Amino acid sequence: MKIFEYQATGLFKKYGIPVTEGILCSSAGEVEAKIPDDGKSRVVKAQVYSGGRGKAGGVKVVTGKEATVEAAGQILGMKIKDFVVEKILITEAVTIEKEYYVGMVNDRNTRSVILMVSTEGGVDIEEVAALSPSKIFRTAVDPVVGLMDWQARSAALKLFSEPDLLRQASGILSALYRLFRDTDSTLTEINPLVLTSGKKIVAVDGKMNFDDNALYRQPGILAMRETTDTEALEIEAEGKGLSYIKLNGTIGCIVNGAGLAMATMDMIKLYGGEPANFLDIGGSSNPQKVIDAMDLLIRDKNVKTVLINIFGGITRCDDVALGLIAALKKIQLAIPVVVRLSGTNAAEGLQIIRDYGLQPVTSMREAAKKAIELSKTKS
Amino acid sequence: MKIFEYQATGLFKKYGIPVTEGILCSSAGEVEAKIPDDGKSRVVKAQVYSGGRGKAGGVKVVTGKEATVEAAGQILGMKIKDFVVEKILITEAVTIEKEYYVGMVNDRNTRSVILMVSTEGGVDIEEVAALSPSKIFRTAVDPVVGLMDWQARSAALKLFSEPDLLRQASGILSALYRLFRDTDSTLTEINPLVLTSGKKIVAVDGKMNFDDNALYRQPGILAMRETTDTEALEIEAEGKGLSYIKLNGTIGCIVNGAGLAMATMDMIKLYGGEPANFLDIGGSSNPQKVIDAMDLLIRDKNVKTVLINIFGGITRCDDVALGLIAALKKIQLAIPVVVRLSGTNAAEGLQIIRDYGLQPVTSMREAAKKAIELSKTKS
Amino acid sequence: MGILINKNSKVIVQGITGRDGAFHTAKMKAYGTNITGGVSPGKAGLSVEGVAVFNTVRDAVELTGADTSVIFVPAPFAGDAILEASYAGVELVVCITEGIPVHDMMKVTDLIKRNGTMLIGANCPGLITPDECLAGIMPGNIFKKGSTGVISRSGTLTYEVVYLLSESGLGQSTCIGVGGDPVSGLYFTELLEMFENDPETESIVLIGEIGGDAEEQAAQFISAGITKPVVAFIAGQTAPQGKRMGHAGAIISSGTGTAEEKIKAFIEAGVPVAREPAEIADLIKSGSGF
Amino acid sequence: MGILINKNSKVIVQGITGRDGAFHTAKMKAYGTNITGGVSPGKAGLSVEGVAVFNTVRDAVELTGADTSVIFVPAPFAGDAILEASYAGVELVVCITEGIPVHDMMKVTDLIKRNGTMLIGANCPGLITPDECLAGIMPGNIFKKGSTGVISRSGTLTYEVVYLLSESGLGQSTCIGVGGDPVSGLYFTELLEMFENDPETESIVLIGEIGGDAEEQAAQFISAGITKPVVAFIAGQTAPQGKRMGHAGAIISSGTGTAEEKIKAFIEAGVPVAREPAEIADLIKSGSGF
Repeated sequence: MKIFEYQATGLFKKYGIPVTEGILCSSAGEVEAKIPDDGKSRVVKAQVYSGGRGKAGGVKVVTGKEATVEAAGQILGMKIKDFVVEKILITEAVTIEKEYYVGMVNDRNTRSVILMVSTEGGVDIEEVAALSPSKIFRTAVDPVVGLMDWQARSAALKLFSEPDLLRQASGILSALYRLFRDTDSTLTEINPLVLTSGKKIVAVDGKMNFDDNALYRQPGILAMRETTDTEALEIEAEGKGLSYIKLNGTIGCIVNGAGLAMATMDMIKLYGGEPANFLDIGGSSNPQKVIDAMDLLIRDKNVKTVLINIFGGITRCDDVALGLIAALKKIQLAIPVVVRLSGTNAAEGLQIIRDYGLQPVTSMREAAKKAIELSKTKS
Repeated sequence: MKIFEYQATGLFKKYGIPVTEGILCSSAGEVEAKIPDDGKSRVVKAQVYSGGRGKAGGVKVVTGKEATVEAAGQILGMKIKDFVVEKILITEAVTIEKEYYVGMVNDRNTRSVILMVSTEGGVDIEEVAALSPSKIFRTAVDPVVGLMDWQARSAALKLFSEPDLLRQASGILSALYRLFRDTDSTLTEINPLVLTSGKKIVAVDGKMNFDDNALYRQPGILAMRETTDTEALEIEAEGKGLSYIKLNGTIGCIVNGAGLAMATMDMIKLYGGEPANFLDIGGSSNPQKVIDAMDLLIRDKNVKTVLINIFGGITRCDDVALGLIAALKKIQLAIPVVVRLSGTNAAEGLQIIRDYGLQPVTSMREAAKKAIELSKTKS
Repeated sequence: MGILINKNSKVIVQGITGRDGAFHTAKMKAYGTNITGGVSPGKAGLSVEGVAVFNTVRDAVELTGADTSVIFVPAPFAGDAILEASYAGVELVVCITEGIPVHDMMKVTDLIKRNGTMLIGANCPGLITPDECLAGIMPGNIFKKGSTGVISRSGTLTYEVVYLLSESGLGQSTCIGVGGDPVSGLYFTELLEMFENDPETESIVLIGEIGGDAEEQAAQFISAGITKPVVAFIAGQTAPQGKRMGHAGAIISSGTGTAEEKIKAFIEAGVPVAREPAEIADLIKSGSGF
Repeated sequence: MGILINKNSKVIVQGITGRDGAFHTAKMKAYGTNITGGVSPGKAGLSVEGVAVFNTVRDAVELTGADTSVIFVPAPFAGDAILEASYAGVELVVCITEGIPVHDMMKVTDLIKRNGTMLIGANCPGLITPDECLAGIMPGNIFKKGSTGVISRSGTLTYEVVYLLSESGLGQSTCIGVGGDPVSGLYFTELLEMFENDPETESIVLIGEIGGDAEEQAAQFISAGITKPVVAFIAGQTAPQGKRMGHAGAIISSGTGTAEEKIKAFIEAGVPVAREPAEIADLIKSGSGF
């Protein structure tokens, strides 16, 4: 799960990390009402999940109320990488002496949290990582011990050398780690962390992702969830025990198992088709799951064919076939369905499908080819 | 630092551990005003730091308001092992099915927290430990990892076997550990932990000690400090950089270093005297410390002689001698002083003392013998 | 023989009184696995599918000599269940549970390492040494004794692959689902090494997917020291960036963890990569000189 | 030679820019200790008492080859300072700081064990191998090179004892103040063993006090395996129960940790116990056949 900048910096503030104070607005009228006419310089920032908003024109530094309202009007409604800007954060403008990068992620290989700091702040950190990796200082945090003070200090020393700045930066890193750990974060970034002309260190932007598996114990984080339309669909699916991700192709897929679902999509692509989605219905033969899955698929008007790919393991193919037919009876599909069954009791399952009047197939390859053919015939 | 039962159970409650609800009173009038006339059974309990209050008559189970007020009157003002009862806690009486013991301490040998549970609750646990140690189940908690859930459950299984009680008890143990850790406790006990006839597990008494070294980061605990007169003196001394403990003898001691101070007391005892106190002035030659120390000592009217025992290490004896004389000049003592100086620059120091008109000695043994002699002459 | 488990393995089930625990206990027993006990706190003395229940893993280990545990405990408690097994001296822990927070797994994998415990999973189908021992939820009937070792990040995709292998006459020495989470127990390199040292294994199938760089590491490891033929398959070539594809670990972050990178790494390491599951058997047969 | 430190020891001072750190750096240097650097974050480049200051222990170790660190950092930060030294590869850490919370020390002693770091203290006067190296705050002038090893929980009482030993002609191989806290680094048994194995040490003085049962353990350990003569002294025979006698660790809890118990344990182990400091030298001379 992701949150917006204004939510991330709100959490920073709660953990004692200095941030630039901001006002959240979702319309030009709101800006008009909330921003005082004091001639001050402010930064107007689009609240979107994707990076690169600066390049896309989603950040403007302005002086005075009039210019603020104008910039707000330009940014609100703007489209940045598929996201429409619905909210803007208007913050005080600080005089920046230097910009830094600070981030934390869970690392698969070391199975620990990696703390990263860099003097190359305010720019795309992935570019820095690719072009000059030595400019990013990395340190692994023992997951049981946590970030020790000397580690925070050692990292801070990569950015600052003056004792007072060192104290400020060490404090920010320790607080950021506590926040990262307490909220089950998977990615937390301050970019840029700024040294102001007043020798204060301030977080000017913030990004946080969280572990979906831990949301059950993070009610405060879950309450921050704001979803785009696409995500709303994924969350709806999740609520029904389905794992669904919409894509742009024409062949809708219903598969049991995530790896098999990916392999099915790949197979469609391999033989010249385009999958319309990823959809894993899990390991049950419950007809309701197939009904729910179909219901999700057909909302996507691009879908021309449905490919159901089931490998019977513990769940036997005959049971799955009965569930499928119950589902197909309930939903009257206007588009063709290709059913592939394999594995435990496949023969019995295939017979049930045939008796229902469909022509099932037994291999993934055959299923993919048939679905592609049908999707082309129909379009 | 110690706290009273009502404070400990207050902390238990804050950590979600079920306790018997109680009302704190410090006069019979307060009891009269606070206890409803509902004919219910209640327990009136003296709030004292020492154990064995039950045997001393400091706990009474009563029914009805009149009996409660009467019991309160009997217990308030009672003396239990040197402590005068100034407060009582009046709690609801619960129907006890069985009593248990639960405790945590920091263990020097394993350098970890030891969790102890026993089915022998409600009695003196030290007696259980001495007579039937196998009845106490002990488990060491890794100080970095903390109490793992399976450890809490394994300990709870030593007391309960039914799933619901197991869940209650595991939860209490986990919460108690968090409390122990969060408050820098050195001893936390629930004795007894009670299984009520309603199958609820409740803490009916509580005891907590805290690490004096950690009070700087435990403002909430420090705010609970309520001191007896003796302790007030010790705390006053602490504030002046002195470590002072009053005893009942006649020879007041002023020593630099805790081990040497104990050895000085032992030496006095060895040669037939009785030390009036433990007093460590630490390693400085600052005359103010000696003045403060003298000031504390002479408040104790039993003191007949003062023995000053200084071993000069880094602090040279001549510096110490100058400090001593500055102090002696400032306080006009009515009782004799024996000064012993040894170690670095002892000769110079002794000369300074002699020039002032005192007859210093160079060995501890000599000092002790002389102080004993003087204390006897005077009395 | 195979690796990790065999006919001498003594297996207990943590969470045996739960629905999944009881169901798969029956399946494992039916397959021939020596299930020596189950664990469910406060339920000692019960019997589930003919298996005695104990209150703690320690009791189960002490009284039955178990060396392997399969965990079916709900996600909020599963990390602790792994720790309980590890501290009770279980040598191999197989955690089926899906949805354990990654912060829990970082701590758990660190702690059990100190005890020398091996972990498979979490969020995995377990493992099987055909005709000897099944420790997990795999459908036993699709497996066939043989000499191909299988390591996979997936569940049903593994069954698909194994089914096709068995159909092609390629039996399996041991088949391990390492799980779909970002932080897991034993992974490609450790298991490749075990298969390399296993006399019964003659070839290895490695089924990877998008997310992380374990496949890249495996490719390097293979070219550095694995002499037995390895065939790889990678799922997720059509997966979009930044989306979690069912498995918590199957996500392309900031353009890394793509199927392309992984395939490239294998090709460069001289490991043939199947374009679809059905090709795997052919590639093994050609590579190992069948 | 002696144990733990000698003329080859390379010592750094953590907290060197503080009042105590600077003062004792001068004293140690004057004694002849090879102080190779000091640590104070953000003060790199400074020089204190002629010693170069570094930002981190790692820098100091890498650039000066230091193997020993003496810590003068305030109590709230001292635990972390020990960890910093340990993770930077310092072999012997001597923590002078008084007042570190016991919960911190439990964690610290556990963590540094994993790195193989030895710790003396906290809340201790440090240690000295006379005429070779002083790592701590002991007054160097009262020590004399010789063959008696001294281990003590106390500060000035140790000086008193050492002064009397030196006066009696009994020099010291190494003298260690293990500190007055309940949870500390190296303690009696470990140090007794080191002295047993040190060819330069011919007899050992052990100065205990009330609180805990380290003396009882030491007594057992001596009777089981220490062949060199040991003389003990225990402070606190007149200490009341339940009161912390200056040192955080010097407290009789629930009637255990008394001087009587400890004296009894030594007597039973055949270790003579001096009634007062002045007796120690006599007991050594009689026991070791001087």
